[in-house]
Amino acid sequence: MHTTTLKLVTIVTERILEDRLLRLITAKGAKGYTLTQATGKGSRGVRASEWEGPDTRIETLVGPDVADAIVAEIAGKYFEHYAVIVFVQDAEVVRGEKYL
Amino acid sequence: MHTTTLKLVTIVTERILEDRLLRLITAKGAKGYTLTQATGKGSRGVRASEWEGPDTRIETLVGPDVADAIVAEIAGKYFEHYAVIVFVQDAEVVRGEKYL
Amino acid sequence: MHTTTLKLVTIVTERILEDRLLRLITAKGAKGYTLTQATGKGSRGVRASEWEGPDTRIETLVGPDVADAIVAEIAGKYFEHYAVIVFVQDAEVVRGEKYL
Amino acid sequence: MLADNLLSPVILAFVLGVVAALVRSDLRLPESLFKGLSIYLLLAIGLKGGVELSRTPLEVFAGPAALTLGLGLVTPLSAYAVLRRLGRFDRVNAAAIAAHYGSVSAVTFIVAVAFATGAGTAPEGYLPALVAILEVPAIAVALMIAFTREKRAGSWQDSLHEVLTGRSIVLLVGGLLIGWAVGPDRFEPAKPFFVGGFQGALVLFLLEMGIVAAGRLRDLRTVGPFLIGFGIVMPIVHGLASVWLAGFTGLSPAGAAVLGAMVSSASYIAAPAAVRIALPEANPTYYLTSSLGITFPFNVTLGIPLYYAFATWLAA
Amino acid sequence: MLADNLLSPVILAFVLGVVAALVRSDLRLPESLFKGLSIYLLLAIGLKGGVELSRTPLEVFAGPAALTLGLGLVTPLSAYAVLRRLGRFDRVNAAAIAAHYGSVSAVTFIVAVAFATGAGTAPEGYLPALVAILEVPAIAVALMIAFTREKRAGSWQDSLHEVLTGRSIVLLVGGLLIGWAVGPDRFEPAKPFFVGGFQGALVLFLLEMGIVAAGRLRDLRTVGPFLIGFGIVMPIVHGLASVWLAGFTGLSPAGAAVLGAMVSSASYIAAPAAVRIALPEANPTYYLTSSLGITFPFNVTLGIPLYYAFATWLAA
Amino acid sequence: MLADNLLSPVILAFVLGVVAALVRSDLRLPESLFKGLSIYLLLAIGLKGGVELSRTPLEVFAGPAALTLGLGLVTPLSAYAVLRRLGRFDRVNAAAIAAHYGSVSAVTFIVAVAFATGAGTAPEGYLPALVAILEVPAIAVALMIAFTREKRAGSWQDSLHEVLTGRSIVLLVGGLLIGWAVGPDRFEPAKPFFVGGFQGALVLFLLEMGIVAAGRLRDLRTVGPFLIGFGIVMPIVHGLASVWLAGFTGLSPAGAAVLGAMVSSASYIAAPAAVRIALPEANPTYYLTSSLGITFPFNVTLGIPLYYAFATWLAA
Ligand SMILES: Nc1ncnc2c1ncn2[C@@H]1O[C@H](COP(=O)(O)O)[C@@H](O)[C@H]1O
Ligand SMILES: Nc1ncnc2c1ncn2[C@@H]1O[C@H](COP(=O)(O)O)[C@@H](O)[C@H]1O
Ligand SMILES: Nc1ncnc2c1ncn2[C@@H]1O[C@H](COP(=O)(O)O)[C@@H](O)[C@H]1O
Ligand code: NA
Ligand code: NA
Ligand code: NA
Repeated sequence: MHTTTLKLVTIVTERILEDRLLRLITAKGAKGYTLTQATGKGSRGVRASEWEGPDTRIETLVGPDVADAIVAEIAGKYFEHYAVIVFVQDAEVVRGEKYL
Repeated sequence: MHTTTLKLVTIVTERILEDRLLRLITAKGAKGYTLTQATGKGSRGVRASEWEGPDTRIETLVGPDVADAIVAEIAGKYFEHYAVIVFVQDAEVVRGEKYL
Repeated sequence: MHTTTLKLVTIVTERILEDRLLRLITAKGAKGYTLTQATGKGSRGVRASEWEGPDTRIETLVGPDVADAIVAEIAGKYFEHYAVIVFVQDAEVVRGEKYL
Repeated sequence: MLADNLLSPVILAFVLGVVAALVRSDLRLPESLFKGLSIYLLLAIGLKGGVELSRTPLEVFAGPAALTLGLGLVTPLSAYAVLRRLGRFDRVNAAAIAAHYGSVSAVTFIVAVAFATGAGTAPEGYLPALVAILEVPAIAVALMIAFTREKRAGSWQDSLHEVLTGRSIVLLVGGLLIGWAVGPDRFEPAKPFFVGGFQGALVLFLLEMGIVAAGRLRDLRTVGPFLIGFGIVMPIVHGLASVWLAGFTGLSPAGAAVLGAMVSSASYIAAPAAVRIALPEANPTYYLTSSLGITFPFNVTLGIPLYYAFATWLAA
Repeated sequence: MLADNLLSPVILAFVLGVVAALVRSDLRLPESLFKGLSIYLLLAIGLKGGVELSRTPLEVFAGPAALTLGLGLVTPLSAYAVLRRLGRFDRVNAAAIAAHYGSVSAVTFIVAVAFATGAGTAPEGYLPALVAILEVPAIAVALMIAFTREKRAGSWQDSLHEVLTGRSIVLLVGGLLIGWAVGPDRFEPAKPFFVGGFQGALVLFLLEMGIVAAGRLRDLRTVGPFLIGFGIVMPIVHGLASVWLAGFTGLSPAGAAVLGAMVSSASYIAAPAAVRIALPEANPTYYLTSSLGITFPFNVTLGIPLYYAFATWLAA
Repeated sequence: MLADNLLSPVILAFVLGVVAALVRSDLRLPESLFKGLSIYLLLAIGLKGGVELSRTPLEVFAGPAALTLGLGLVTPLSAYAVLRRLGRFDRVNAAAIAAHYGSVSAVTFIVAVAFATGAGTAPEGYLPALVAILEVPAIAVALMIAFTREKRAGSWQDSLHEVLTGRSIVLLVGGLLIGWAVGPDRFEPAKPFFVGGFQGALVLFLLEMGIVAAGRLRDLRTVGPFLIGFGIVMPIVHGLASVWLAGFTGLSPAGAAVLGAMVSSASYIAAPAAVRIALPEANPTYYLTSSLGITFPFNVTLGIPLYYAFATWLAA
C-alpha cells in the first residue's frame, strides 16, 4: 500500500484559543484537523473560564513546511501568555497527497 | 525494560461507521482498541446526523501485518464515500506480545 | 526552529486509577500531562463502575529516563490486576527543555 | 393565528438559535444535553400517546392509522418522481431525498401539536402512534427504489436495522407500549416530568435546532434554487393533501392539521442515518440542507399555521 | 399488586432498556446525563429524607437506625459464609461479593418507596437516612475479612476514603443535613424540581439502567448457576428477615417493606469502586453480574412486591 | 433574616460543594450538565424578565435602567483606582480585575432575587433587563483603560466580540426579547419548566459552584491579604452605594437590594473570557480568585442580607 510520511502536529491549549488556532493552522496550509476535548496540567494552573470547558487537543496532518510554519507562529504568538503545548511526530498516511 | 515495537493505527471517521470499523479491525486481528470522541474538518464538510455526535477517533496497537491489512481494507471500502482518515505510527509497547 | 526530542508516554486505563496514575507520573518527574476521556476494549472486558465513566487516556511528554521510570512502575504495579496499556513514542517539542 | 404561532417561545427560541449562529456566538447546547433532550421528547410523546391510545377504541384509531401508512408509502414515490422529472436528480440522490420527505420529523409533529393546542383545540391524543407508523415505511420504499436496478456501495439490510432499532423508533414505540400498558392512573406520578416540563424542554431543544439549522444555511447556494423550491412546495402539497384526506377518516380539524404537518415534514434524525449507510454515494448536503435548512424552518413557522387554517376552513 | 409494580412506568422503562440493548439499538443515555441523573436522584432523596427527619422525634428514629446499622454489619457476614461454604468461592472473591450484598442500592430503595406509595401507604419519610447508614459498614466489614489473613495488592485505607467521600455518601448525607437544616417551609421553592420531577427522572434513569444491566446478561453463563441462585435467594433471605425484624422497631408495614428491599439489595455504585481498589484481584465479572444483572432486576420486579406482601401479611 | 438566607437549600448546596471539594470527594457535576444548567438559568431569567418587561411602562423602567448603565460605567473606574492606588497593582492587572468588578454575576443576581422573594417582598420583575445592561459596559471601560497608553498582546476588538456574542448576553437579551414578545399568556405552557424548576436547578448549579469556588481557595495565599480585603470591602461599598442611589429611581426596597447585589457582584463568566483574550498578560489567578473565591461566596452568604437590610432600613 502506497503511503506518504507526513507530520502530525498536536496542540493542547486552553479552550478559549480554539477558534484562533484553527484559523491559524488553516491559514498556514493545513487541509483539515481533528479536535478532542482534553483537560490537563502544566506550568500554568488556572484557566480563564473553568466552565467554558477544559482544554482542547488539536491534531493536524500536514507537510513538513506547514508543520514548521504552524509551530513557529504558535510559539511566537501564544507561548508567552497562554497555556499551550505543541509537539510534532511522523505519521504514515495512505493517499497522503490529499493533505499536502 | 523489554519493549516491542508495534504499529499504532489511528482512524478518524464519522460516528456512523464506528461499529463497522471496530468489527473490521477486530476481524483483521486487532486485540483491542481505544475510542475517543472527536470532531473535525476535512474535505467533506457535512455529517449525516449532526446530533448522532461528531466523529470518532479509533486507536489500535497491532503488528505490522495487521496494520497493513486494516489500512488496505479501510482504504478500499470507505475512502470513496465516507469522511475518514487513517495514519500509522511506531510505538514502543511494554509486554507488547499481548497485542500481537 | 529549535526543537527537543522527548518521549510521549500514552497510558489508557480504567477511570478508577486516574488519580493514582497522575500522582505516580508526577512523582517520577513529569512536569505536566493531558487527559482525554476514552472507552476501549482489550483483554479485560468489565469495568468496575460503568457509570463512573469509561477509561481515561493520559499523555505526558517527558525525558527518556522519566519515561522508563513511569513505564516500569506502571508495569510492576498495575499490569497484573487492572486494565491498562502503556506505549511510548518520540515527539519533537518546541522549547522542550521546559518539560525536562 | 400566524402571529400566535410565530410569537410562541418555541418558535422564537428557534429564531434565537439561528441568530446566535449567524453572529458567531459561542452559544451551543452541549451535545450530550441535546441528545438527552431528544430522548426525553421522544419518550414523552410516546408515553403520552400510549396513555391516550389505551382509552381510544380500535375503530376510531384504525382509519387514521391506515391513512398514515398509505401516505408513508405514497409520499416517497411522489417526492421521487418530482425530484427525477422536474429536478433532474440522479436515481441515488433522488431516492435519498425522497426517503427524508416520506418519513417524518418528530419535532415538527410536536410543534404542530403545541400550535393546535395553543389555538384552543387539542388534537387527538393518540397521534404519536401515527408518528411511529409514518417513520419507517417511506425509508424502506425509497431505498427499494434505489436498490432495484443497480448494485450499490451500501447495504440496505444494515440500513433497515439502523432505522428499526434507531433511537426514534425504540423510544416512540417503547413509550407508546409503556403508556398504553400503564394507563392514565399509573402514569400520574411521572406526569410533572413528562407533561409539565415538556414545553419548556422543547424551547431549549429548538434553540439548539436553530443553531444546527443555521449551519445548513451556508449550503443553500450549493443546493441550488430547485431544491429550495422543492423544500417549500413539496411539503405544502403533501401537507394539504393529507389534511384533506384526513377529513374522511374522522380526524378532528386539529388532528387533520397535525397529520398534515407530519406528512409534510422531512426526517432529519432517522432518515439521514439510514441513508448514509444504504446510499453512501448520495450527497448529504442535498438531503440535510433541504430537510433541515429549508423544510423544517418553513414548516414550524409558516407551514403549520397553513395546514391548520386549511383544516379549519375545510371543516367549516 | 405484582401487576401494579410491573406495570409502573419505572419498571417498564427498565424493561425497555433491556430490550433496546438486546436488539442492539443505538439508544443510550449520554454518560454525562446518566451521571447527572444519579446526582439528582441521590440529592433529591437526601433532601426529602432530611426534611422529614427534621420533624421526626429521635426516639422514633433510634430503633430503625440501630436495626439498620446491625443489619449492615451482619449481612456481609452471612453473605460471605454462604459464598465460602456453599459456593466454594476463594476468600477474595467471596469478600468482594459480600461487600456488595451487605451494602445498599439506592435505586432499589427508590423503586421500593415508589411502589409502597403507589400501593397506597407511604412509608416513613426519614428512610433515606437509613440508606446512608446502610451504605458504608458492610463494605468495611467485608474488606476487613479479606485483609485479616493475607497481604493484599490493594489498599484498604484508599478504598474506605473512596466510599466515604464517594458521590453517593456525600450527596445522601449532604442532602439529609441540608433538608434537616432548612425544614419543610424553606424547602418549598425547590420542591417542584426535586419532588415533582422525581418519578419522571427515575423513568429515564431506569431506561439506562436496563441497558447497562442487559450488558451484564451475556456474562450469566460465565458466573455459573450457583451465583445466579445466590443473587435471588440471598436477597429473599435478607429481605424477609429484615421485614420481620423491622416490625419490632415500630416501623410501619410499608416502612418495613422498604427496609427489606434496602437490606436485600446489592450495591453497584459505591461497592464496586471500593472493591476494585481494595481487592483488585477479585473478578469484577462476579460481583457486577450478580448485583447488577441478577439481584437488581429481581428486586425491582419480583422482590419488592414480595417484601411488601410479607410486611402487610405480618401486620395483619 | 441572615439565618433565612444561610439556611436556604441554595446556599447550603454551595457549602456542600465546598465541603465535597475539601474532602476530595469525586463528586462533580459533569461539565456538559453544568454548562446546560447555566444556559437554562440564563434563558429562564431572561424569559421571566421579558414577560415582566412587557407589562412595565417605559417611564417606570427608564430610571433604574439609566442608573444601572451609569453604575456600569463608574464602578470599573472606582475599582481600578483602588487597585492602583491602594493595591499597587500594575495597569494591566488592575484593569483586568476592574473589568470583573464592574460587570455582574448572574448567579449572585438570582440568589438575591430568591432571597428577597423568600423574605416576603418580590422585587420588580424586570430586573433581569438590568443584568443585561450591566454586563458589558464595565468590561469595555476597563479594557479601554488598559489599552489607552501601551501596546498590548491581546486584541480588544476580539474581546468585545467575545462578550457581545457570548452565551450570557445572547441568552439574557434573547430571553428578554422572547419573553417581551410572547407576553404572559403565551409564556404559560413553558412556565413549569422555566419557573417551577428554577429554584431546584439553582440548587444543583450552586453545588457545582461550590466545588469550583473551593478550587480557587488554595490560591488565597498567592493573591495576598490586599486582594482578599478588596474582594469583601469593594462589593460592600459598591453595593451600599447602589442601594442608596436606587431609592431615587423609584425602585422598591427589595429591588434596590437586588440592584445592590448585582452591582457589588463580580463577573466570572463573561469577564474572564473577555479579559483572557484582551489582556493575556494579566494573571488569571488574581481576577478569578478574587471574583470567584472571595466576592461570590461573600455576597451569597453575607452580602445579600446586608444590602437587603440596608434597603429596608433606608425605606423605613
Ligand atoms: N509535559 C506535558 N505532557 C503532556 N501535556 C502537557 C505537558 N505539559 C503541559 N501539557 C499540556 O499543555 C497544557 C498547557 O501547559 P502549560 O502551558 O505548561 O500550562 C496543559 O494543560 C496540558 O494539557
Ligand atoms: N489534515 C488532517 N489532519 C488531521 N485530521 C484530519 C485531516 N483531514 C481530515 N481529518 C479528519 O478526518 C475526518 C475526515 O476527513 P475528510 O475525509 O477529509 O472529510 C475529518 O473530520 C477530520 O477529523
Ligand atoms: N491493542 C490495543 N490497541 C489500543 N488500545 C488498546 C489495545 N488493547 C487494549 N487497549 C486499551 O487499553 C485498555 C485496557 O486493556 P486491557 O488491559 O487489555 O483490558 C482497553 O480498554 C483499551 O482502551
Ligand atoms: Na414526510
Ligand atoms: Na444489602
Ligand atoms: Na459589579
